[in-house]
Amino acid sequence: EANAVRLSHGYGMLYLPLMVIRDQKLIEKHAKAAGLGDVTTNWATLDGGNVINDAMLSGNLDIAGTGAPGFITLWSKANGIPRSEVIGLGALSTASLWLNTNNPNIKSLKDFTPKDKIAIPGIKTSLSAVVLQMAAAKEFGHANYAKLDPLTVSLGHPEAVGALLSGKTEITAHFTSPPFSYQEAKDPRITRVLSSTAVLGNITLDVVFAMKQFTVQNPKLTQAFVAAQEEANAYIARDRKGAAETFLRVSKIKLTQAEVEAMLADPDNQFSTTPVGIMQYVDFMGLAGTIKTRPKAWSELFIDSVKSRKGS
Amino acid sequence: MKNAELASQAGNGPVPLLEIDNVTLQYKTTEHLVTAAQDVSFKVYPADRYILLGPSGCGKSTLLKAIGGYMKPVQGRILLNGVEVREPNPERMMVFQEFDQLLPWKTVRENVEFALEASGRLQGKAAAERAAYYIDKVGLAKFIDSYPHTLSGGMKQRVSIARGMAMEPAVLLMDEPFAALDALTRRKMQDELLRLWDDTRFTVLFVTHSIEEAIRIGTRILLLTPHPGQVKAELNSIPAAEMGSASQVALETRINDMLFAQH
Amino acid sequence: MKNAELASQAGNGPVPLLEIDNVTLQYKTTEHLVTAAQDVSFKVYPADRYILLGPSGCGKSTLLKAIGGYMKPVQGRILLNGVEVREPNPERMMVFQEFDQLLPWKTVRENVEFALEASGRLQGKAAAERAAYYIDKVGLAKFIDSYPHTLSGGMKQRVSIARGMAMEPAVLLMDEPFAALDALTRRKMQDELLRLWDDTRFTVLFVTHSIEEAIRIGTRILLLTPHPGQVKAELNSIPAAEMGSASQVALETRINDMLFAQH
Amino acid sequence: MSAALKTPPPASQAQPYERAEIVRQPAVHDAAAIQRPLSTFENLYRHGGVRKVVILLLLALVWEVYGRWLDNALLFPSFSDTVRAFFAGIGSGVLIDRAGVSMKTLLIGYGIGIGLATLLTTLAISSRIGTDFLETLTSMFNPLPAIALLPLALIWFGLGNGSIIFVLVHSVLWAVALNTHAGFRGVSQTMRMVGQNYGLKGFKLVRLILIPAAFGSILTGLKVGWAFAWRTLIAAELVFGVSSGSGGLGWYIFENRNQLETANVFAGLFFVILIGLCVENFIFATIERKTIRRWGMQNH
Amino acid sequence: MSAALKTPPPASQAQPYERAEIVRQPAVHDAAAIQRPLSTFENLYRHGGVRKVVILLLLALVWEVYGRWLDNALLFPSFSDTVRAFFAGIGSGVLIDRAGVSMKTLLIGYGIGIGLATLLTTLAISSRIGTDFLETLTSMFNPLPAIALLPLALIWFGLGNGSIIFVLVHSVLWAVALNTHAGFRGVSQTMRMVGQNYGLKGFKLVRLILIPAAFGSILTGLKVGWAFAWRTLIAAELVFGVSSGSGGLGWYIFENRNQLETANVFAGLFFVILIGLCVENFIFATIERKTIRRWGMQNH
Ligand SMILES: Nc1ncnc2c1ncn2[C@@H]1O[C@H](COP(=O)(O)OP(=O)(O)OP(=O)(O)O)[C@@H](O)[C@H]1O
Ligand SMILES: Nc1ncnc2c1ncn2[C@@H]1O[C@H](COP(=O)(O)OP(=O)(O)OP(=O)(O)O)[C@@H](O)[C@H]1O
Ligand SMILES: [Mg+2]
Ligand SMILES: [Mg+2]
Repeated sequence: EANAVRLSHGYGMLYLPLMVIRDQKLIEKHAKAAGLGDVTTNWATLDGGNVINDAMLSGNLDIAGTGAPGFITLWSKANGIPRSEVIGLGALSTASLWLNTNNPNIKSLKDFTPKDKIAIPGIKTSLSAVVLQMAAAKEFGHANYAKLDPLTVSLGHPEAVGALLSGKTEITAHFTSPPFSYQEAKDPRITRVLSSTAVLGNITLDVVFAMKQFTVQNPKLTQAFVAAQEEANAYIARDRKGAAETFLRVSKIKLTQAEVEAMLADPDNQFSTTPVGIMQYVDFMGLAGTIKTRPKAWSELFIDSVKSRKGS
Repeated sequence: MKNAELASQAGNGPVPLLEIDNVTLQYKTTEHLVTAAQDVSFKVYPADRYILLGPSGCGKSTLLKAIGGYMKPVQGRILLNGVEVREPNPERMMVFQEFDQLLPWKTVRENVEFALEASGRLQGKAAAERAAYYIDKVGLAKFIDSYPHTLSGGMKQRVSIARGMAMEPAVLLMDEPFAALDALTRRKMQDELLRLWDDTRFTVLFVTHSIEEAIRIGTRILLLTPHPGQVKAELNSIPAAEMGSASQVALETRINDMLFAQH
Repeated sequence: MKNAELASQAGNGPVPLLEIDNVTLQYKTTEHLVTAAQDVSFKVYPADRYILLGPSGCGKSTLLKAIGGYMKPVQGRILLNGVEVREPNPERMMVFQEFDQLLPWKTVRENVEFALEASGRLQGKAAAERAAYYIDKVGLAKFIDSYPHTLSGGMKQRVSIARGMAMEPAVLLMDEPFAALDALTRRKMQDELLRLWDDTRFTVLFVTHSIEEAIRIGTRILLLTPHPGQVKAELNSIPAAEMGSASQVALETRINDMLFAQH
Repeated sequence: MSAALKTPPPASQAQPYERAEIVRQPAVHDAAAIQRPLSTFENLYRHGGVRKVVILLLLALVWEVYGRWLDNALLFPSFSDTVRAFFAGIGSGVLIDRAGVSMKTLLIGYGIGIGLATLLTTLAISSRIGTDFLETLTSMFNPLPAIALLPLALIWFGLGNGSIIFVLVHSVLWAVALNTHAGFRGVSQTMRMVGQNYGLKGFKLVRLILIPAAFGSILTGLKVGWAFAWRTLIAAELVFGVSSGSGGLGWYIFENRNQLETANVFAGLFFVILIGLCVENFIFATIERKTIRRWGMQNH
Repeated sequence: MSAALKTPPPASQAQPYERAEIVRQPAVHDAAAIQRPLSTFENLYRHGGVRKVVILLLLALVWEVYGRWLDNALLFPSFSDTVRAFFAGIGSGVLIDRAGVSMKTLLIGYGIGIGLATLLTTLAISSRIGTDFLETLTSMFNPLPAIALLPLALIWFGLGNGSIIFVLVHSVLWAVALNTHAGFRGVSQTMRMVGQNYGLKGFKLVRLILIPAAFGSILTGLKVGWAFAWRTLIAAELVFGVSSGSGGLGWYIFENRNQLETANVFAGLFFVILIGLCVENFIFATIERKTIRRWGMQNH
């Protein structure tokens, strides 16, 4: 088995378990325990699902966290191409995406007019885009899942926050994740139109995945990673203060300890390896035509050790 | 005051068209300061065919450029009709010494026409006719639609001459215009210039390095010392009728001696 | 076979250094095909001072460029020592007609030194000494460290002459090298060229448009017709001792007549 | 040439060979009829189009072989896959539409960029302070990535075309201005004096003398600007694009990338390449042939 | 000049004024001592540095005023905020570190790009097929955004510096090659013939004749390439991420962007601007002064 493993995590709160793993060198610890000797880890910080896909497919990355819809798309595309097949190692995190607005007239999705613009960070297969479509499907009926698409514009989170708070641009709403959602909510002029958990429940937003080849060739290492993630999740649940410190240290984000702890205290933010609601995405994306190959059950997407969980 | 001045001069003879008054010309390069002409004074009267003669590098081209308005003297003044020369003007048309003075993106015809049109002298058909006339005069009718880069050195110079003459300016400044021409062509060009002068009596300042040409073309000849150029003498030339006679030989010898004597 | 050929020629006299054999030269432009020289044949023998004389645009420069190896004839052959000329070579050093033949990024001294060093003739100190010697000969010692753009037209030409002479090539190709020079400087340059020839007896091909210069400098004179250039005559010049005598005047008149007659 | 070197150095007192004079009566015949014959290969080789097609075929072959060898279609499809996706895109009309949208935006941005560059360089060439101004602006703004302009673009133009054009102008302006200004400065003093002699000044001098005289540099600037405009457009459509069906090629590429339709991504890029080749070989090459080449300002 | 126009057209039989001859004994005195005096303003104005500083101050003022008026520090901080953040960043050493990392990567990419451009243009100038090759490659690849290279970059160089340098080379190479090649082609036939006359060929001819003769164009290419290298670097650092704490300025900007530390983002960009100004005014300007200006190949 390999004695080095390359991983990547993204930027926000959703990646906290990976940050804890990195910070506490949990992979090294569990690999040693599994008798793999000294395993080294290389961490990259990658932004954007596309780059993660490319890095994975080009063999530059072994394990990465990414949004569930992006992972499902990749799985579906690569299914049946042996050298490209990917597999999930488990869920990463659950949180609530908030649709914030600076337009006082907007109270629900129905109130959006053609003059409003909703900023989301990506399109089609990005987490926010899919979740927003799913919410629209709930609100307007399945056939109208794309009803809000003409209003959405793709804009990075930071710019969107600036634009929304300034009120000087045509951006009137922003569909975003913590910490950006919290940051906006601090402003009294901002109201929340929608919280994804309220509409869709606590479904998994981000997952961890790897190339199938990797898990086949490195079964012990894979297990070591899963064990590390379990330990990290346990640590976060056990020591909110320590987790918050880790987050601040690794992400270098400029929030106060108290703010991060408050976010962690939010019951919507959960860290578990058990995938929840994967089939909701699959069904939706299948109907929307985003994916052609559909798994019959969520467990098809994940490694054996996760299959026994009570996922959905 | 200006009028008074002019009047007082008028008492002594005709008013000079061009007055070069104690002019010093310098080039500033990154390394040194080169003085090209020093304390040069002379006067050119209307209808003069004024020759600048002097050894290579003595500042003839520089003087001509200053008169054209392309360069400011560091000392002294250049007056045209009593007014200081400040910038170039089509009334002081220049035939440069360089081969690259034709616009490469225009044919021979267009080069001459463009000069006439851009300077506002003539437009359209009138410009075209005048251009064709002078191009024919310099023997390039066959090459009228050629681009400059397809011409020989002498042919390029002839186009410049045609252009200068076609402008029919009040003052024509010519810097060794015939240098690259063979004996025969050169003689034809000289005759053309004299014929044109006979017609319109413009004023011409003419740089040459050929003593014979100076005598043939000029009415008055300015001799300059070697670098930095200073005025050595201002001589009268001989009438056209006396060309080939003993007086031509005498003048030639005299100029020759003056130039040689400086060494 | 080549040897046999040479031997057979040797029976009839010396072997020609350069053979221009029925050469036609053309330029292809986007618009037309210009014939610059047509069916030109002549032979140059070692130590000849061979003059090309002809009206402006008759193809003198083009012929020289073809001999230099810069242009291929569309017909005929140019042989140097019996071998076809295919490319330029420092042994056939060229002094071009253009003013922009000096490398603007090198000073006068560097321009001459670089020619010597790049062509592998001389290196280091030897090159520096030779360069300084010839620059002094053309009267530019004072300007040895100047960049070309700060020189007058005539000064630039003199640098090119110094460079050409400093190379001391087997064949020196000179295209109107003295055109921009005043009478005095020109005379000095001519003398310098003759003195150098006296020392090393190189072969020189010299384009000029001055009949007097042709007689003074040349041992043999090729007369070309106007455009497109064809051979009109190949004349012998007169010995230096006879310059200024009646035979000079006679030859001058004869050449003059031949050139004029073509019109 | 070794032949020349073989010549024995002439003996110091060698005399020129004395020989008889020759006088000829030049025959007049049609020299224009004389042409050097060329072999078939030479003829083919002489034809620029043939040479370029060969190069393109070779490049396509390399792509195909490498793509197949790599066998990683999700990351890097082969040439044939790309071409197939390209024709499918063309067939369905999507690619044409998208390219149309991009082209329109591009031309507007390119045009404005060139206009501003003309203005700035005219100012620059007319006065010293103008030169300093241009130099300072160029050295400051040219290295700035589009991201730096994003906030201002959002405030001034909002999302969509306005901002894209703003960013496009930023990518075209400086490159064109730099080349144009350098070209102007390289125009010989004599040429400038000739223009002044005709009484031309300011913008007229620039238009009638400096622009044609510096046309080679300007054309290079236009080429570089054109290429950078494309690069920027594709990137900018991702950032500023509006997610309705109205996007351009950049949006098409981005959409397909998100859906991992890699062959379509490369089909989009392939279209960009094709447009680049066409513009170079039909537009720029023609301009070059009709101007600087014809004027003898470009050799070879 | 109206004065000239006032001259009455000379009467057709006007005779030149007959006057006495003059013969002088030229005095020799030191003409170099003669200098045209300049006013203080003229003296200040003549100094390029002074003019540029004035322009910079004005630009800073505009930024400050607009920033304050906009009053939207999250989107567009004022000049003073930016400068404060800049000095804080410098003080803490972070900015210097990050700039150091970027600069190193940049110089490597820039160097390789220039090297490849030299190679390609040398090939291009030596043969027709080389010219076609360069033209084809340039028109194909120059318009391609970095995204098109990403898959290949990842396959060949993996995550990190290798790929960034690859993308940098792509942004430098074509612009430099285009300018250099155009410069080479603009070298006069005479200059080329002079080089050939010395027996120079191939790379020697390029190095000793064509490069100096085309130096103006080459310098422009280097300037454009330099600027685009910066743009690309900043963008590429975002895409390729960092494997450890070793990111450059692009990463610094990205991090701070995510943290909504807009002043820091602009401090990073401000550093890019400063570097641009320094490189232009100290490096490129010096090169220009010591080469093309000195050689009379650049006017004004
Ligand atoms: N652009 C320039 N920069 C610096 N010095 C220059 C420049 N042009 C000319 N000079 C210097 O000025 C002096 C006079 O030059 P000018 O061109 O006026 O001479 P000239 O009399 O026309 O000579 P020629 O007969 O050779 O053309 C020379 O010493 C020359 O070196
Ligand atoms: N680059 C070129 N392209 C096309 N035609 C040219 C080119 N150079 C010269 N010609 C033509 O070739 C002919 C001969 O030119 P060449 O330069 O050889 O004349 P020349 O005898 O040297 O004249 P001059 O004494 O005026 O220098 C001319 O008709 C000219 O128009
Ligand atoms: Mg002169
Ligand atoms: Mg010639």
